[in-house]
Amino acid sequence: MKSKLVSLEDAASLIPSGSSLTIGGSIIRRSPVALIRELLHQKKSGFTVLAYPAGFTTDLLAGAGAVDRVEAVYEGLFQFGFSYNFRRGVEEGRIDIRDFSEVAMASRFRAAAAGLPFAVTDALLGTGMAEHNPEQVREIADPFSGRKLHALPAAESDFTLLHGYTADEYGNVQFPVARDADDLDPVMAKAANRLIVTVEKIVPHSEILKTPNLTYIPHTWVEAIVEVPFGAHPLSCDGYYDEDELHMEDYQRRMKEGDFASYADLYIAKPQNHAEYLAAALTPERLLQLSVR
Amino acid sequence: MKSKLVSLEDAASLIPSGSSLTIGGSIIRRSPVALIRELLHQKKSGFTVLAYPAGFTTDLLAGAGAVDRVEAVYEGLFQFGFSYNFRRGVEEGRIDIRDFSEVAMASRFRAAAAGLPFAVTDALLGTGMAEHNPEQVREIADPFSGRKLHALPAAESDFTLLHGYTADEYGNVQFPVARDADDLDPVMAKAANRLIVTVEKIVPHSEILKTPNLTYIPHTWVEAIVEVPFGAHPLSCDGYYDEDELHMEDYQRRMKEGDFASYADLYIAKPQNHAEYLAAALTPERLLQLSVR
Amino acid sequence: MTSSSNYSLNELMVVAAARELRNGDLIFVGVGTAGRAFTMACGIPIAAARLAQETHAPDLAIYWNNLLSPDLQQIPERLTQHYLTTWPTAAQLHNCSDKNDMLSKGRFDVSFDSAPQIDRYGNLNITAIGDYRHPKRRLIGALAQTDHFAYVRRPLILTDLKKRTFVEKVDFITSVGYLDGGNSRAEAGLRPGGPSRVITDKAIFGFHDESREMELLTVHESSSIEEVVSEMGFLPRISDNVSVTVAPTEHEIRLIRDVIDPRKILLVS
Amino acid sequence: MTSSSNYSLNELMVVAAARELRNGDLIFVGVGTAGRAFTMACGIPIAAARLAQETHAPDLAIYWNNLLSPDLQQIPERLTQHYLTTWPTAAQLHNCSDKNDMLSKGRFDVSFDSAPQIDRYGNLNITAIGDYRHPKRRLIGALAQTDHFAYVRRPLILTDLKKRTFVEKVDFITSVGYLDGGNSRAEAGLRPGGPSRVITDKAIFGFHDESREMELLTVHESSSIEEVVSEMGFLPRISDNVSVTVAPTEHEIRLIRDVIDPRKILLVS
Repeated sequence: MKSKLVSLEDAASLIPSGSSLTIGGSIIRRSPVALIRELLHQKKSGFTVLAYPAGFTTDLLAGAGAVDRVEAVYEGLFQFGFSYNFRRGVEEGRIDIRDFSEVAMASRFRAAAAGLPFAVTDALLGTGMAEHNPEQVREIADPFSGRKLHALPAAESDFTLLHGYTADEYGNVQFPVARDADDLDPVMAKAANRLIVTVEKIVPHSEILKTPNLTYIPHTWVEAIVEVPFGAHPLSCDGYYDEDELHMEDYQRRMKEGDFASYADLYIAKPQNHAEYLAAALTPERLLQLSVR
Repeated sequence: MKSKLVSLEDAASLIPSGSSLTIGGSIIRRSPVALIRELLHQKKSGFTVLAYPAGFTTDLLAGAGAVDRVEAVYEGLFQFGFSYNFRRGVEEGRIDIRDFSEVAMASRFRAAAAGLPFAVTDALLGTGMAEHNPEQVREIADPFSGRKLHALPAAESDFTLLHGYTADEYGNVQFPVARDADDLDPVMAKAANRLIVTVEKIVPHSEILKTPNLTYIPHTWVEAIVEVPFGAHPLSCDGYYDEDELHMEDYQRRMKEGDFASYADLYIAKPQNHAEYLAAALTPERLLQLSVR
Repeated sequence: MTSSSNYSLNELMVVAAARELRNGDLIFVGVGTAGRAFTMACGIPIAAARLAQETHAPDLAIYWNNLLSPDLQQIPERLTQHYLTTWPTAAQLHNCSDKNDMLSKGRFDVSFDSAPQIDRYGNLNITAIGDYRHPKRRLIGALAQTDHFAYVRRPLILTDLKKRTFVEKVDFITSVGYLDGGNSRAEAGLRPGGPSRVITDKAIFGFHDESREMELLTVHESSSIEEVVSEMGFLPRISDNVSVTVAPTEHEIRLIRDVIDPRKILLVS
Repeated sequence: MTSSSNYSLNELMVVAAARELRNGDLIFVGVGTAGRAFTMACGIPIAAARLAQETHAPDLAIYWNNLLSPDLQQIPERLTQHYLTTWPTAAQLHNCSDKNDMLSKGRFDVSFDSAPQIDRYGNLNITAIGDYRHPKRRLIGALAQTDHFAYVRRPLILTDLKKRTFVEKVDFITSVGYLDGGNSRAEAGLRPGGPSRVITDKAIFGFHDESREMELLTVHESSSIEEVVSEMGFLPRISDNVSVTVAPTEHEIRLIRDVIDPRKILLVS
């Protein structure tokens, strides 16, 4: 096995502006936030985002004007309310949004995971999602019964970006036995063409060998692995730390007023690396408060 | 939650002759052998079997002349050689066999799990499986590219029969952290219309609550749950006991000679319950030898 | 069963919802955002499920946030991630694909849905107000609400009665109710189903068996047919025998206040 | 690199197979039944993969029995279930769906396949001899061998050379090689691919770039072109420069005997 360990900066450098990105996690949990911040720090833009429920990462990209198109099932920040940047982007015609239901979007990721060109579903019959997106929602007949369904294109993207728990340097990523599985990370990993995973901690390969059933992303699917402790902050990473409610509320106050600039200055432009971000966003005391290990 | 705990006899009584059965496990691992023996003890027959790799259970049914049709990816007994009863059944025209590749058959179970009428695959293009089974392998075009693929009917069956590790009385079935996952049991469980699960051990519900991530079959999918220690014997149950090589070699010696009758008499007809089967097939010393706990 | 004369509208909605639940039901509870939306999407449904378990439906189970059958006797004190991760539950589905399969395979009996736009035929819009491509107000998308109306046997709509919510025709169909009424749902290829009840803060509606129009069934004690109709953007059918919504019993109210939500985690606003 | 003058045919096949493997390859090893079939399906492939790791391909990994990257330095002493369950490995895929997805997504570089019937165009039959519906001999089915030839980049066929194995046309196409030759594979809708080499106990074959006929490339020291052709049910193309199969080096033989398979678990018969 080959070491795939790289720095956060080098991982972000792999991704050119204009790429399509599948972003994992869910709304305010376990998304690769540090990696998205680094993309913005490197002034990348023009992205297409594919997500299951999109959330904070998509809103950050929208705030920076770095996303042109979103395909997802939801955009919002759960208990913290609306995704203001995304919402403005759509209302002002800057973001091309393609809506899918959960069953429909998951089936698109599963088709990509299986190397199939399209998924079949009857979830979108009669909906506005089918009516307004003839490019991606096509009728298809069951050849056995003649019944009408829809074909949807597989959710293929250039890069898939996930945040995980632990991994070895080869890219074998494991979850803890107690975890929150309310996302599609394992399916997105399987569906990835180029997969970059940030994790809380790199552990020795010998640790991975002890519990191979907990490996949900095997090394052969991974192009780059990055150690980024608190890499999902201000979101939660289940089993590691809770969402940072104070940070999120501060974020929402600024975004509601359309003030992405002040936030970006503090947390994206000024910090030259992840350690500087953590110093800007957290005190040691606060970090310990959020930790649930 | 409702208790779904029943006896092996009552579980088998739910299944009428002529049913289609999805049988889990793989070849010589973790199949619901005790339940299949009980079906034969009750003189049920006329079954259609859907499996991933079929193995010992299908060969038992074939030996008793109780199976009319098999849809699977393989029929054999791994290191113990051919599936003689099944083979004779096909060669003598008594068993209608429908062959599928692993990708194709798994896609059929996944379609059934998703409540879709058919699966899409390009695995069977150009094969004899497509040529000889126009009933189940139909051409379908990708509406986006026009590319030719096949549609296969979802692997729907009347009953799904699985053997597992531990469960509570409600039917929440868990695997151990160290396990062999070389099968489709979780997908078959999801795809089930009526699901009967035998397990090595019934544990208190409070045990299940401790590690909910290990529940691979939740209670809402289950109709009946049965405690059958050594319920996969003479096959292995990973983490519990190894395959019984002596028993399997004796079985194969008899089957090679076409002598199902003597085996059935000893192990199916005479034993009036699972305890009597275990007494006929194992000594306490042998049981301890096979155990790997 | 003495009916209580002292109950909140939220409590009435919990009781009305609980009465729609049957023993053995598997219930899909959605994702709520903050405040009133949380109460509608999560608080009232979870309280109703628990109330039904305590009264007539002991074997009922819920799915919430990828937890299948979380122990409703141990509702966590907060709902941040860590409390969800460690909430005692029978199963943490392995990823959302399992939940989606359960939906499209038809394993759910009831779902709770709410929306900023609902029309005469029970179609919902949670996607966009105004023109979809140039919306006046972009909403949250679709989530599984589309899938609920496609696959769940008896979806329940829970929402406050407001003129801007109850509209003649939704701007965008996120969830297909009875589409254009009559047989149009089946003609569009959808499976049998569609919303069963609309439970609001003022009244409860069903859908007429043939025309599939929304139909006023009961009005809460604190309201009137006139008030109900004045809060709607379309005139619903009025059932021939509209009655007063059955009030919660004292036993139900005691269960809600003392057993189910003593810490006011569910019925927050 | 001194070539060894003392090696078994199995050892020669291991070395020939290892030379087809490249650094970084992911290799699918199939299921063997007992005896010679096990040696062909599992023993030689695993030994070849390990030999390649030890020589020129340190980053190569195998998939076997749902183990992804089992540690080939710790091959278990027996292959009963318990030894497979506890074989140290980087990943135990969560169920076979993961493996199937990896196949159809094209994540495998090499597979090892063997069959009782192989034809001129590299099509395999492991399903039935004679008429499919009334077979003279029912075989084992299909397994993933169909999928290997549909999706793996460089499938390798490993089998002993026998007249009844190498037939003009297989009775049943389990795995599509080059179908009827020329462009027929692509015309049937299959992805690019097809078997790359046929490694036997007497010779090694490739497939002609245009006609896609099986083509004799090298003959083992212990055999001859005449013997090879006499063991085949069809006349293969003979390459203009057929050479002697490169013999194992002493180093390779030492590795196989002392490091890779000292307990004779892999090369059993």
